[in-house]
Amino acid sequence: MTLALILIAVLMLGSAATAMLLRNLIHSALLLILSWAGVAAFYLWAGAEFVAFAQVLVYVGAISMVVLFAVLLTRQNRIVDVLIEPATKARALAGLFVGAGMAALLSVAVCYTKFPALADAAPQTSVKEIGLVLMRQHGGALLIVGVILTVALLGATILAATEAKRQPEDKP
Amino acid sequence: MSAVPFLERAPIELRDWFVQLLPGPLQWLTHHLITVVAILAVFGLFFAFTTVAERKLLGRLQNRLGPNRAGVPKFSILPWHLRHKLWGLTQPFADAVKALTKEDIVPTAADKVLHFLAPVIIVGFSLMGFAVLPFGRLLIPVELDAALLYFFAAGAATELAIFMAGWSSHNKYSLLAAMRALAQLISYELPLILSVVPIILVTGTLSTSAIVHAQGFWTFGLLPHWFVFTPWGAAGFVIFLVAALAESNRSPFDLPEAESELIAGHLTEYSGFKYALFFMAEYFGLTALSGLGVTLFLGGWQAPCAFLEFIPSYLWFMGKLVGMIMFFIWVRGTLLRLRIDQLTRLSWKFLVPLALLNLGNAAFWVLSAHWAGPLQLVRWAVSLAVIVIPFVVMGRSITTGYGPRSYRYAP
Amino acid sequence: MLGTGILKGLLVTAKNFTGSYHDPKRMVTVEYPEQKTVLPENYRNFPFLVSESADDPMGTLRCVACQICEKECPPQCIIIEKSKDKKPDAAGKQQFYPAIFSIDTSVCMSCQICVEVCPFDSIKMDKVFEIAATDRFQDLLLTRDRLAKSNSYYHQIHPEEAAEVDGRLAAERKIAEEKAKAAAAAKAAAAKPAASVNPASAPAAPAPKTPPPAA
Amino acid sequence: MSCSDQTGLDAELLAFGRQSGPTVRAVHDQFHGDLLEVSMGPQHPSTHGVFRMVATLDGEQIVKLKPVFGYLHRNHEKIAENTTYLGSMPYTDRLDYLCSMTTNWAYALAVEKLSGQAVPDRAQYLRIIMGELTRLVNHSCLVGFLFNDLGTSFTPLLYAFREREKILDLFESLSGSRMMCNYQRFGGCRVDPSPAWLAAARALVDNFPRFLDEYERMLTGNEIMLARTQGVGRLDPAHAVNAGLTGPVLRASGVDYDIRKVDGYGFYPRFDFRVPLGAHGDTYDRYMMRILEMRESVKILQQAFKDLPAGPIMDPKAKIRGFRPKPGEAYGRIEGPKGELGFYLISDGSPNPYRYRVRPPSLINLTLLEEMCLGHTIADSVVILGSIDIVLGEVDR
Repeated sequence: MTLALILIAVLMLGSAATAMLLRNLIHSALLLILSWAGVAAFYLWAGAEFVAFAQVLVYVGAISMVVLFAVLLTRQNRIVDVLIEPATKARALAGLFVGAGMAALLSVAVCYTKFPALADAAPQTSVKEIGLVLMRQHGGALLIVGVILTVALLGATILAATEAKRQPEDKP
Repeated sequence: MSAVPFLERAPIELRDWFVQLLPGPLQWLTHHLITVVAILAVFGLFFAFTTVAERKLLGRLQNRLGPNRAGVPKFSILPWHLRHKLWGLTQPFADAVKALTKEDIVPTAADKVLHFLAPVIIVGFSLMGFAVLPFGRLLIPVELDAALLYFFAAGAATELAIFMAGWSSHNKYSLLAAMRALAQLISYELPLILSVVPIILVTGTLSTSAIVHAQGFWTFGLLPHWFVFTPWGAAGFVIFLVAALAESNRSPFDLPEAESELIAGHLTEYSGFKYALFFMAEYFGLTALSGLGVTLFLGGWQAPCAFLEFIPSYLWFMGKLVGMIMFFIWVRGTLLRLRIDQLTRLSWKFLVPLALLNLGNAAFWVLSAHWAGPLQLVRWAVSLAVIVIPFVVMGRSITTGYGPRSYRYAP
Repeated sequence: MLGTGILKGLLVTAKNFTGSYHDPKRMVTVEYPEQKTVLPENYRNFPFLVSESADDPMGTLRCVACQICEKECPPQCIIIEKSKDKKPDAAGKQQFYPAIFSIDTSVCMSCQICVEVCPFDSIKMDKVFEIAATDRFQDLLLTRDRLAKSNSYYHQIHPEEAAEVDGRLAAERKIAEEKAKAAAAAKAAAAKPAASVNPASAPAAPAPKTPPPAA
Repeated sequence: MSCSDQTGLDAELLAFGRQSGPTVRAVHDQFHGDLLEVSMGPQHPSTHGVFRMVATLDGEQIVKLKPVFGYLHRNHEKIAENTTYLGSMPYTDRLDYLCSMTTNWAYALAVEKLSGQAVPDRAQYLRIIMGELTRLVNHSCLVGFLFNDLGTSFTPLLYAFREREKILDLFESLSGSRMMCNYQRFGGCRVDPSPAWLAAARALVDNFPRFLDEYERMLTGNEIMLARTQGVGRLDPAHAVNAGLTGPVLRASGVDYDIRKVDGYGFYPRFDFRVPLGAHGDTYDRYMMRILEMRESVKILQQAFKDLPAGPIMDPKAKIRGFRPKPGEAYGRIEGPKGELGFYLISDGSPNPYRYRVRPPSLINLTLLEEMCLGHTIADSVVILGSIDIVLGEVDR
């Protein structure tokens, strides 16, 4: 089974890396989506079906659309991509320094957290239990997330509506 | 296992007999491989004959015969007269050969990688939807606890593929069509999922086979307990049908490939086998969605009456599936196409509020389950009112300004 | 109520669907190669030349190459060349005949104006519509031998019209004969007094020349 | 639309807005970016023949629309100057190839006015019968094509064609050809219909309303149809009159102008029929005009069959060949299914007309296409074009 684990990890990291390096924005956005699918594969491998399907539904289904629309609408129809200034020595040093700092922070976090001992089998939880736990212990958090989403939705519609008002098209 | 009639057990026993023939490690693999091959074969043929059924049914709707000319190749063993009169049943194979042999043109300015990847993704994901549908009492490919969530997750990537097709064709029409397709799919994902939530609320589980079992009983042996016969179930079924039509880009909502405006929408730059793949994906998506509709609302493989139980369950499932596909074809033969802004307005201003109301209605239905005798009538009445009144009121508000007109004549 | 219009529409198509199985009015397809629709009597496609006898269509053409149809044809698709010598026609009169008479069917729009203007009823409209050709120039330019068809064929495709045309032609021929007999009798009467003056010098009288029928 | 930089673009947009043609809303907004120019046609599945619309789109909405036609120009009027009067008659079938009988009638009317030719009663009645049958053919065709543009998969079109084919079979058994009838002559008609033909025609006309009822039940109340056509392509009566529009498109805007009532040509004053008028002038009204006009035509046909007089169908003095009208000019016009179809002839005494001019209703109804389509989406522009009912043979001549 560890072979499958390594394969998924390689797929995920590979697609994330190439997403960073490619010049074509659309290609890199799609590779980013591929890496999200990798995360979902991890959940499945770990036996958490509910979370894996939620991840695919939310990320590959919806957020990928948001990313692609963002890439499409903000580009000023320039065929050529964003211009990057020549790499001077000072910029390279600064980049190296920030990279090293981030790497140190992450490795510290990974090393010092105490992972619980490997349980003999993946915990078999049914969807009903997840639902009950969500509603009982984390009911508050769920409601807050709901409120945030509705506010975001209303904001988007008001933005779009005002734009339509300024340009009244045909009435039925 | 033996209590179940023979026909019911036949496919399972065949598979088990074949699996235990093989050595140990291979058994798990062949077990699932057989299921996958069975699904591909059955629904591959089902797709082939749906295309013929669609053309023949549309033909009959339009007072003409459908295709009946595709004969059998000369060297076949069929006697002469049979070869001629085949009612067009070999039409799909003729179409398949045509699709395979047609040249596959890729425009030079197109984005080759995405152009090739789009059909692959769309067929892959629309096929994955079949994994959780319970075809028969014992015939369920994968027993998943979160089956419904899996189904909608599998359906989510079709938007991605349509966008890739539209964007990579590097053609004005495809771009417009890709935008339209996305707007349509996203705005109809919500009513589709919201129309399914009351079922989960009532049955308390996401697994499709449990839902079908919940619809298993009959009052006086005649009236089945399918969810479509409850007020909130009927409303949910109507919303589900409308949303399924929109999700699979069919008739009143086939905007992306609106011939009269955008030639073939995001499929303009596809030809040959890739076009056939898109075509196949659309039908697989349609079959999967109507399979889900049958499972949730029409009692999956349950027989309509108690004494009809002897007929194997998978035949009931297939019958209902064919019935629903015939309904979709019938709607395609009749209705006009909606404009993109009307389409989205219908979804956000009409279907989503109704679906939310239906959710409340299902909650009321569950809470009032224990009411005694005459109160049951009150329960039905209230449940119906909660759906019908807003439907009429909102229906009137959405059609303000439209209506039949009377005409005067010159003096 | 929203949706009633759509339901009514669905009912109409359903009625058409069920009707297509039993109601002939709702199943209009004719499977062409096997079942053929019968063409109405007045149907017209490209013209053809009427000839008196079936066994020698080329020899007994009714057409006298008066070239009226060539002048009147709107797209000018008829090509006629008058013959040098003459040939007796049905009534025994010496008439020209068309040495070359060809119709370019790629230009002809089958408007049957040539039939209307032809004083001799020698060109009529055919009913053959399955005329596929491989070569655009030779095959579509119908020469005289492919155009000539017998009067019996004409009766076969346009029965009423042919009967009416034959009736009219027979009547005309009868009038022509009476006029010819009257003229012959008048000439004979005029010739008798001359004959009594010089019976010996009159050579054997040639066959009486009948005046040409009224144009 | 070259990609100039931001400020250049605004200037260009404003200049663009002030160009000639109806006022274009000055579309100037940071959010809009470039306008997308889409050319629909001439090979486009729904432009009724070789017709091209160059639409400039802002997102889905049309900002500017330029119709381009002329792809089917066959030089009809110049050819007519070199052919005899009778020779041009078969060419008039090819003008509006959906209604050849009415075009023949208009041409025959003009020549009769030029040469003062009389027409016997039976021929006048036959002309009215053929004219109204052609109106049924044309309107049922149009309604079928309109629904095809609206997006149904051919069902209403095939129902309409089922009825149209019955009428075309009648034309074929009478004049010899389904669409290229070449039936009228100067001074009467060419073929006298047999009693069997008249009985068949009467039976067809009597159950034609059943088809209309089926159509109305299926589509007129359809909510999607109402939503797609009501309020779309609104045409203001004053503009329509100024642009010289005629026919159902004009009457849909409420202007009462039907040449059958205005001129009273042929024997129309003897028939009692009504002229329907619309109130909103949008695509739905234009569709209903055709349906109501079909019902009126059925009434006219029933009256015509009832009192069809006996007698000759051709004026005895009419000459087939060597027809030389005296020098002068004449303009004969009729109420064709698409509008006022007129023929203007100048004769100089020779067998060929000196000048031969056709007033094509399709072309003139097309001039206001841009004004109707402004502000609507592409899907609407196709429907509006369909509701105007143009036939490219008549537009390009």
